[in-house]
Amino acid sequence: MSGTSAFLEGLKAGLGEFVPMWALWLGSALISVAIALGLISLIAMFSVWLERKVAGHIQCRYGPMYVGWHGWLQSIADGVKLLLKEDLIPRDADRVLFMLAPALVLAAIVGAMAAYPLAPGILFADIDLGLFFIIAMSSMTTIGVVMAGWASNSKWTIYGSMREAAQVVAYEIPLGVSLLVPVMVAGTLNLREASAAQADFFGMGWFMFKNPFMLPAFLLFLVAALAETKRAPFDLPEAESELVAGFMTEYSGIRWSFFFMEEYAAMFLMSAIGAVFFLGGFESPLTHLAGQLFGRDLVVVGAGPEFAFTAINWGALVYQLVAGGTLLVKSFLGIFLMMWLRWTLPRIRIDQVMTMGYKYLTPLALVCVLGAALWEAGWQALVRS
Amino acid sequence: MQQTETAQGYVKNIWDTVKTTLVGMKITWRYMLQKPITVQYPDERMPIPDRYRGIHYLEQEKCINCLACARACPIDCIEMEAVRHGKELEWISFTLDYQKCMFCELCVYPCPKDCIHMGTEYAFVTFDRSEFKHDLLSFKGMAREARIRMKEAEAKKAAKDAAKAAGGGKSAEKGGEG
Amino acid sequence: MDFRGIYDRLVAIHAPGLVKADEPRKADPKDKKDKGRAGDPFVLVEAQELARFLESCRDDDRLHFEQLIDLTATDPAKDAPDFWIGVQLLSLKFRHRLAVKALLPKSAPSLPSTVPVYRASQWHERECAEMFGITFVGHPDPRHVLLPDDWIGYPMRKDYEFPKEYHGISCE
Amino acid sequence: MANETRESAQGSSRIQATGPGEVTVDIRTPDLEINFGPQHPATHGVMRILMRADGELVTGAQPHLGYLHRCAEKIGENVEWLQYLPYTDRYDYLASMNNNLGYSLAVEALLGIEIPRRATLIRIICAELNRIGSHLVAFGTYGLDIGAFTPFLYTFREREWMMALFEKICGARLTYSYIRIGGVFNDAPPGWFEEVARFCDVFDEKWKEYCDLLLVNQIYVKRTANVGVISRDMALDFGLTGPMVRGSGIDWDLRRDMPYMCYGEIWRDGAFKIPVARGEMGALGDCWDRSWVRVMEMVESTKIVRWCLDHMVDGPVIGEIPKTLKVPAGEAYVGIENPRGELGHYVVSDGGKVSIRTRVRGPSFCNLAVLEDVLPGSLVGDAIAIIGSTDIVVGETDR
Repeated sequence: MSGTSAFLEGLKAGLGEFVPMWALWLGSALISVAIALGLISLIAMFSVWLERKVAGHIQCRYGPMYVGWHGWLQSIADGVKLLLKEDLIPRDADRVLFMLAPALVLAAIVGAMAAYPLAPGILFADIDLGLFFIIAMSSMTTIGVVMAGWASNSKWTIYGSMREAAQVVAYEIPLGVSLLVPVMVAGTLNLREASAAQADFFGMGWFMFKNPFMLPAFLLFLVAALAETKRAPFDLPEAESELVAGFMTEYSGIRWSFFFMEEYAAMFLMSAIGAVFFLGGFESPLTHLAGQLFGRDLVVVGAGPEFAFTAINWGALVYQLVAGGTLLVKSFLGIFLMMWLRWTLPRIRIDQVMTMGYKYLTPLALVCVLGAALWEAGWQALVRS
Repeated sequence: MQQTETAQGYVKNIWDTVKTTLVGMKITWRYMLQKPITVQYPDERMPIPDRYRGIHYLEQEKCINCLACARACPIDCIEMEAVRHGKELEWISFTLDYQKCMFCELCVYPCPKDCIHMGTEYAFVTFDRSEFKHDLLSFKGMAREARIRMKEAEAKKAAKDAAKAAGGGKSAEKGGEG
Repeated sequence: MDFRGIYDRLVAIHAPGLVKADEPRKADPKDKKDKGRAGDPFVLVEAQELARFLESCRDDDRLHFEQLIDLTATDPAKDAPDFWIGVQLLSLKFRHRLAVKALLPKSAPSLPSTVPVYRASQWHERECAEMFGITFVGHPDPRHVLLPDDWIGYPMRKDYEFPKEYHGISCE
Repeated sequence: MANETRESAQGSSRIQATGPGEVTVDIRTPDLEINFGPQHPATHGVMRILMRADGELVTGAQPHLGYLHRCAEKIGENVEWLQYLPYTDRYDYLASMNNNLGYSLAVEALLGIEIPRRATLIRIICAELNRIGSHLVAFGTYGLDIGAFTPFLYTFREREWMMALFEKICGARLTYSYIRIGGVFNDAPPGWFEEVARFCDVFDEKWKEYCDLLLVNQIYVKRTANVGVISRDMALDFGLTGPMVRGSGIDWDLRRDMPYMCYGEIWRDGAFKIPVARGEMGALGDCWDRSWVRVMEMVESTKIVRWCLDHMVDGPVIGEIPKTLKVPAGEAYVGIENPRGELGHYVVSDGGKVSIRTRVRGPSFCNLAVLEDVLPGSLVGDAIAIIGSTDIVVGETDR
C-alpha cells in the first residue's frame, strides 16, 4: 500500500463520516501538485544559481555576487523580473499552441515529479511503475517543445524542435536500455523499493557495486540523460550559437521561464533516477546509522479497523530526513556533474548526435544488458549451488 | 562518432572521447577551485595606468589658445574661444564633443605648451546628449592672476608711458590719458 | 625576381596590353616643376586588355602569379580624365609582387571582368563597380557588395555629392 | 557551383520514370531560406548570410555585407596623413596595432624615411602581442561557435593581460593608435619589457591548456575535421591569405617571404617557424587545420617577442617627422601579415597634405568571399563552424 493511501485511510478513519473520500483524494492531489510545483520552482531556482556559480568559478569569475550572500537570492530576483516582463506573442504565431506549449511542458514535468520519492515514507505517489512513469512523463515534454517550435512560426524554432524530436526519439532507447541493467538487478521499477534493495552492506550495497556491467551502464545512462534533458554537449535544440535559442527563440518572460524550469526539473529527475538506480538512492552509511538509531517506519500501522495508524514514530522523522537529504544530495551531485560537463565540452553536431545514439549508445547498452543478465544468472547459479 | 569503418576505429573513437573529456574536466575542475581573477566592478576597480587615455583635462593657465589641438583632431571635435587682452586671455569656452571624440591622443602631441592631457576618468555617463559636449575650462573669463598680471602690465605700461612723457616732455596729454 | 626582371619577362612574352613600366625616380634638379615620384614601381597596361594581361601573368611559368591580392580603382582628381585601375599580383612560388595599373577613361568606364582569371577579384570588382561606377563586363554576380542595393551615386568618385538624407534619415 | 550542389542535393528526391507506364514524380520540397544574421550570435558582428537549406543541409549561401560600412577609404581622402591613423584602428579592431603598422609602413614607403631601431623593435613586439590577442579571440570565439563556452573565457583572460600591457604603453585597450608614421608614439614605460617577458612565460603554459581543453577534444575534432575543406587551388584562386592559406597547406608568410621591418633578421636567426597545416585530423584545409595554425602562430609570436626583447636597443622611438606631414607624390602598396592575412594599404599621394587614395585591402573581406563556395553541402551546424573558422572581423570586411 502506498504511503498516500495509507495516510488517506488513516485520515478517513480519523475524520470519520464528515468528509467524503473523493474530497480527500482531490484535496490531497491538489496539495501534492502545489508541493510538486513549489519543489520544482525551488529546484530550478537553486539549480540556476548553482549553474551560474559553477560556470562562473570554472571560468575564473565569480558569477552572481550581489543579491544575498554570494548571490543566492539572484534566482528569486530573476524570477520576479521574469514575472514582470512583457508577455510577447509574435504576430504570426499560433496563439493557442504558443500559449499551450510552455504549460504542457511544465505540466508534464510536474506529473513526472509525482513519482519522485521525497523520503522513503513521504511520497506523492508510490507508483509501482515509477521509473517507467517518470521516463514517459518527461518525454511528454518533447511534445510541448515541438509545439513551441511550430507555434512560434520562426525558422530557428522549427529547427530547434525538429532536432529535439529527432534527438529524444534516438536517446529514449539507450536511456531505457541502460536503465534495464539496474532494474534487472533490483527486480522492480518502483523507486522506493529499488532504493530499499540497496540497503545492505551498511547502506553501501549500491547497484553500482553489485555488477561489473553497472559502471558502463551508468556512463551510458549519463550520456543518454544529458541528451534527454537537452544539456550540453547535446543542447542542439537550443544551440545558442547556431539557432539563436532554438525552440525558445520567440519566448520571453514567464513563458520562457517555464521552459527553463522544465529543463532543470528534468535534470533533477534524471539525476534522481540515476541516484536511485545506480548510486544507492536513499541509502548511505549515514542513512543506515539513522535507521538503526531511530527506526525506519514513520507510520506504525496499527491493527484495529478504527484506527488505521496508531502512532507516529517521530524519531523516524530524523531517518526520513536523512534519507531524503541523501537522495537530494546525490541528485544535485548528478546535476553538478551535468553542469561540469556542460562547461567543459563543445557541442556535437546533429548527425553525430544521431550516430552516437544509434551506433554507439544503443548497441553498447544492449551489450551491457546482456552481460549483466548473464552475470546475474551466473551469480544466482553460484549462490544456489 | 561518424563514419567508422573498422572495429578498431570504433573502439578508438569511444576511448578518445572519454579520454579527452576527462582531460578537459580535469582542467575545468582545477580552475573551479582557484580564486577567480575578475573583480567586482563598481566596488573594486582595476588600477589605471598613468598613460590612460580618458576624459581630457586642460591646464588652462598654460593654454595660449593656439588651436593646434583643434587642427590636429581628425574629427574636429575641439572648439575653443577666447578673447585676447594683450598677452592675457579671457576664456569663453573650450569644448570637446565626446560624442565624436575617439580618444586617439592626437590632440595632445602638437600642443606647444603641453597643456592638454588625457586624464584617467573613463565613465562619462549622462542622460542627455548635449552634456557630452564637455567644457574643459575650470573657470570662465580671466584668472585672478591673469587679471592682476594684466593690471600690472597696464600699470607698467602707463608708468612707462608716463615716464616717457615726463622724460620727453613732448605730449602732456598722452601721459594724462594713461 | 625584381621589378626589372619581371618587366623584361613581360616584354619577352609579349604580354597583351603592356604599355610601359613606371618606376620611382628622384626629382630632376634642373626641372623645378618635376617633383619626382616616390613609392613602388608598376607596369601600365591597357584597361581593355587587363584580363588577358593578368592571364598571361598567371600562366607564365617564370612569373607564376598565382594570387591576385588586390584590385581597386582610384579617382585621382575631380577633373582627371581617367580612373586608375590598380591590381596587385603576388607569386608565392617566386616571392615577388607586381603592381599593375590601367587607365580607364571616365567617359566610358567599362572593361572586361577579370573574374575568369582570378576568382579573388570577384568581390573587389563588385566594390569598384558600386564605388566608382565602373562596369566589369562579364562579371558573374554584379550586385552591390557593401552599399545598399538602392544607393544612388558612386561615393568614391571625387565629384561625389554627399546625400542630404537616406530614406528619411538625415545625414547631416 | 552553388546551383550545381543544389541540383545534386535535390536530384535524389526526384523519382524518375524508367519505363512505359511509369510517371516522373517530383517529391522535392521547397528549400528553406534562412536569414542568418545580421543579428545572430555566430556572425561575429553584423553580417548577414542568406542561406538556403534543405532541412539541415545547406544548399546555398550568399553573404551580404555592408552593415558596418564606415567609409574608411573615403575618410582617408579627406583627412591628413597623420589624422587617418585613428581610423586604421577601427577596421580590424582586434588587431589595431597591426593596422597602424600597415598604414604607417605604407606612408613611410612613400616618405622613404628611416625608422629608429628601438621603434622597430617595439613595433614588432606590439604587432606580435596583438597577433596573440587576436588569435586568442579567434580561437576562443571559435570554441564558442562550436558550443564550448569556457575556453572562450580562458582565452579572454590572457587577452585581458595583453590589453593591460597595451594600456600601459599607449593608454588604450582596443583602438591603440600607437604605431605612427615615423615610429611609435612614446617609449615603453619602465618595467614594461619585463612584464611582456612574464606574459610570454605564462602564455607558454596556457596555450597547452587550450590544446588539451579544446583543440584535441574529440568532439571538437569531430566537429571541425573534414569540415569546410578549402583546397590548395581554391585558396590560391580566391586570394586567401594568412592562416586561411596556411591552413590549406601552403607555406606562405609575408613575415618570412617578403620581410618588412626586421622580420628577415629574426627569421635568419631561426627565432620562429611558420606553422603550416598538415591535415592531421582529416582532409588538408579543413576547419581544424585553420584553428591549429592559429594556436601555433600564437606560440611562434611569443618567440618573436622574446627575440625582440633580447635584442632591444636604446635610442629614440620616433624619427624626425614634421608636424604637418607632406608626402611626396607617388603611390605605394605595402602588405603586411595581419593576424587574418595580408593587410594591404595602397596609398597614392600627389605631394599634398591629404592622400588622394587610401585603399585598404582587408584580409577578412577576401577570406569571406570563399564562403559562397564552401558553405553549400554542409550542415547548418557546420556552416557555423566554417564561418567561425574564416575568422572574419566585420569591421574589416565592411571598412
